[in-house]
Amino acid sequence: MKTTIQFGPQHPVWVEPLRLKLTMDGEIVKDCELEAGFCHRGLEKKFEWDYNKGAYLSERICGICTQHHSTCYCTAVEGTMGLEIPRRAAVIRTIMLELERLHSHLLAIGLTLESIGFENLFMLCFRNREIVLDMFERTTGNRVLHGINIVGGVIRNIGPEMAKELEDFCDIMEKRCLDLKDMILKSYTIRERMQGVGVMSEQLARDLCVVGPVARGSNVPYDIRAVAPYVLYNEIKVKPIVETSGDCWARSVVRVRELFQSIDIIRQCIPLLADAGEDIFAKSKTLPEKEYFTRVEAPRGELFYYAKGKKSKEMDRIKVRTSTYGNGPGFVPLIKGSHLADVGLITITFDPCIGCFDR
Amino acid sequence: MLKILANIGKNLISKPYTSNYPFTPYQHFPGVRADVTFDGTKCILCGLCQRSCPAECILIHKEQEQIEYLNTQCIRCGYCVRVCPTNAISQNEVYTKPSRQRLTVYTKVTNENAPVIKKRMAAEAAKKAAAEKPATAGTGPAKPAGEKKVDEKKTSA
Amino acid sequence: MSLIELSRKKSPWVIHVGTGGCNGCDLEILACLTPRFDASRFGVMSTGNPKHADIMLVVGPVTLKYKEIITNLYNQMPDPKVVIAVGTCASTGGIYQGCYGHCGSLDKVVPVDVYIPGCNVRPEAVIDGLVLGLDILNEKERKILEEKKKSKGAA
Amino acid sequence: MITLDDPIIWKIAFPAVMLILAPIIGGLLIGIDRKLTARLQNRAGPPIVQPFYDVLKLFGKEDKIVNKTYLVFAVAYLLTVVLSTGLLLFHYDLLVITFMFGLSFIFLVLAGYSVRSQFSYVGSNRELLQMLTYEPILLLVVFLDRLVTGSFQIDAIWSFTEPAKTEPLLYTLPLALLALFLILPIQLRKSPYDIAEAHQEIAQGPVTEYTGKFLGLVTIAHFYEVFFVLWFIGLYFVQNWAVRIGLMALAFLFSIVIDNVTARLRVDQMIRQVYIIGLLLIIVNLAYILITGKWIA
Repeated sequence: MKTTIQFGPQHPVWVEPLRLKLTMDGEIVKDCELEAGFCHRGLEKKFEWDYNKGAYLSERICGICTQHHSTCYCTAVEGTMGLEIPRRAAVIRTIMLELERLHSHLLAIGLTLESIGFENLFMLCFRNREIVLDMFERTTGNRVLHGINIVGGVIRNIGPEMAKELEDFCDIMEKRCLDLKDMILKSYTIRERMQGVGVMSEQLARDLCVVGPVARGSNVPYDIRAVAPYVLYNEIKVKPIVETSGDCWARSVVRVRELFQSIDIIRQCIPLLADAGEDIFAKSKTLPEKEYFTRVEAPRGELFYYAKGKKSKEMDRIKVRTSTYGNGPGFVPLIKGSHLADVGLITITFDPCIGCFDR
Repeated sequence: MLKILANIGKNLISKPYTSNYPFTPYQHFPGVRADVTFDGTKCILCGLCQRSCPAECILIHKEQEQIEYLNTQCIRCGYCVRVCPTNAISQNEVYTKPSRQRLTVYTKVTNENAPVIKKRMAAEAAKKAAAEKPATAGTGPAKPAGEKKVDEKKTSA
Repeated sequence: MSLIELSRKKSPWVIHVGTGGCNGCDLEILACLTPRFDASRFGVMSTGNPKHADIMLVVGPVTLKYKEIITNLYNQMPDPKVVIAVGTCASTGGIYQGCYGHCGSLDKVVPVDVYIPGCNVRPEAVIDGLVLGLDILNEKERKILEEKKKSKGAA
Repeated sequence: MITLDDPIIWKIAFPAVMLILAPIIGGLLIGIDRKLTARLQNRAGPPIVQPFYDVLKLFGKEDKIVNKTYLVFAVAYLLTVVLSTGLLLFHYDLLVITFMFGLSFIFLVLAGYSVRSQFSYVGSNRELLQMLTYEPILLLVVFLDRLVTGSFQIDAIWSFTEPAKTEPLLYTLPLALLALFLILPIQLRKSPYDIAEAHQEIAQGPVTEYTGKFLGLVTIAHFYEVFFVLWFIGLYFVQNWAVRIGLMALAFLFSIVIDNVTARLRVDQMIRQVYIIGLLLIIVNLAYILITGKWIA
């Protein structure tokens, strides 16, 4: 019996709209067609306004990698006017970036587990995530959309007390993540479901130019933090975490292992706060006029911003290439030939962020 | 598998992590960004916040000397707080409760140092002085006319 | 209050629709269902199925492509139903004012009963909004019954 | 004067009362299940009477009628489940009860096929596969019961071999009971074998299109199912009420804990696991009763 299943745009497994048109043969998917654009708001056009407001708009492209979007945008605009941000601001930005990677990866792992019906660990992931969100609320004043990055620096300082709290947070988080790692890696049913499912070979990964944990799960050591260091990653060396098997399991394990990497980077950043000067904001004397681009390693992979000024407060052009946009074509070949039960799992291990995807 | 078993055992014994929210009051950390309030005694009606707001949720009515703040449209970014030259805008720490209609908050500006108000008061004073000079009967019709003007603007807005 | 009205207040099943926001509010709705703010204390259950749902939580400005789907979902929900606009974007459009890709607020597409302001909304606000929506459920049912009576009387 | 020892009490009055109480007990059990699951996940969870609120609410909702066949199957599903529960309580033929219970699943599957929803189709397909998985095991277990007691009648469980000797089934068929525990998650629709109603994959499976009262009927049928499955397990120790209830509670707790420590498996994995482990258990048990000579032709 051949049937066509419309997977989405409103589907329980995704919180965001995306449509997969699946042609089925029994339980096996014969053909798959990806339809996006349900989230298209036209933000790149909207960016042609006051560059200060743009920082807030760039945050709202995607709520999960807020900090990465706004950092990338601010760095690009700062580049167009040749502005150097104070060191303290750079340290604070790096801490926030890594905190965000923690919360995003916990979310991705949790949703992956939920898509295979493991409610208990899903709840545990979200419980751990609440601790990160609390930390965000203390440091930035909001749980998800932080709004501390502006062109020229940040608006909230991390004082010595907060630094102490961050250290405590790192200890608690590491212990909790270790527990989580044990539970995930040693569970029989999770391995049964994920190993050997949705295998993306290294060649395919290179051909499709996938980025982020998806590429690293397929043995492509591509991490912008190591390849083209930005803010503080010149000093803090990052070694890309790579898994070789390329299946759903590998992609999830990369995320689990990156949790510890992020905690480690935060730990390295905290002492740097004490040495950095008190300035967190540098006022620019010029207006954006040149062209500039930046790349940032978002939780989902490479994030690219191109900015062009026209010697006025308004920007001429901002181009955004998000990580999910690079990964999007990747899941279509994997879904072909898989079970219907695995469709949700495969897409979720790509950690699709449709808000980024469609902009 | 054993680790998960141990974990669920621990969960069963320990108290639930759930906060008892509607029954216990809302608790927040200091410095949480919620909606903003305007201080009418400090505002000088310069309009910087209106121009800088990314969500276009602040409308300054200079003639009526009041600020219209669309609470439901505000994105709580805090940019207006930063640009305000007189610190008339402050950010609350308690979130706005949900409602069945969209919320709009009007704030009347009473700051006498605001240029617009200064101008008006000067004009009024001049008018008053002008009215008092020729005859005492002239003061009657002058004031209602001014008020009517404001009313017209309100209805049109 | 009859038993059915009581149970209607005690068991709201929600459908969560993300239309085109930044999914910050989506995350907070998920946070509502998970241990910290466990909304299942009030009987809230997330169904991905409009036919089983009482309350529709809509997140984000309604994009042009999604407009039709929202109306479809709304029509598929059995009465009494409540629509909650979660967050600034769904209520008014928020920061996306004037973008060409969306049709502004949710109330241009389907009637909205509760507005939850906030960008992004706090989970506490979502819980408050749900509690507010529960009263409306019974109100709406009474209205529907009255209309039915009227139409019967007229016939 | 009717005393407590009167057979009328135990043959007619008690089963009748239990049949009326069955949905209430089943609903409460599901409520306890939801509360306990929530606690295992470190959250507060809904009140225990939540399933009743849900059902009552569903009866106050509008019915969106897709087609009439679909509705007939919902009623048929409920009736067959009630009938099989009644037959079990009134000590009828075990084989008939098993098939009647299977029939209720068939009605659910037909309901899924009777609407034009892809999710219902897939859900029904999976429901059928699940039936194919657990039904042979269940039938073999019933067959083992027959081998030990000498008759398919439930009354024979009390007094098999000879009237004086009443040995619990548990002593002769421990592995068959384990096999029943293995298919318990399928019947109670719990992880790891809850594939037919995997809402992350196919919405609610066969019941996707039901609304209002008819979803309420399906839910009530599920209450009966829970009661039926646990009562069936209780047959393995009928001699002592305390042990019998303990056995049911054990099965119930087992299903909850397993639900919380496993992910959902795929259809092919489920069939492989259940067949291999279930058949192995049954064969070993069969060998045991054959060797010890505890069987009656």
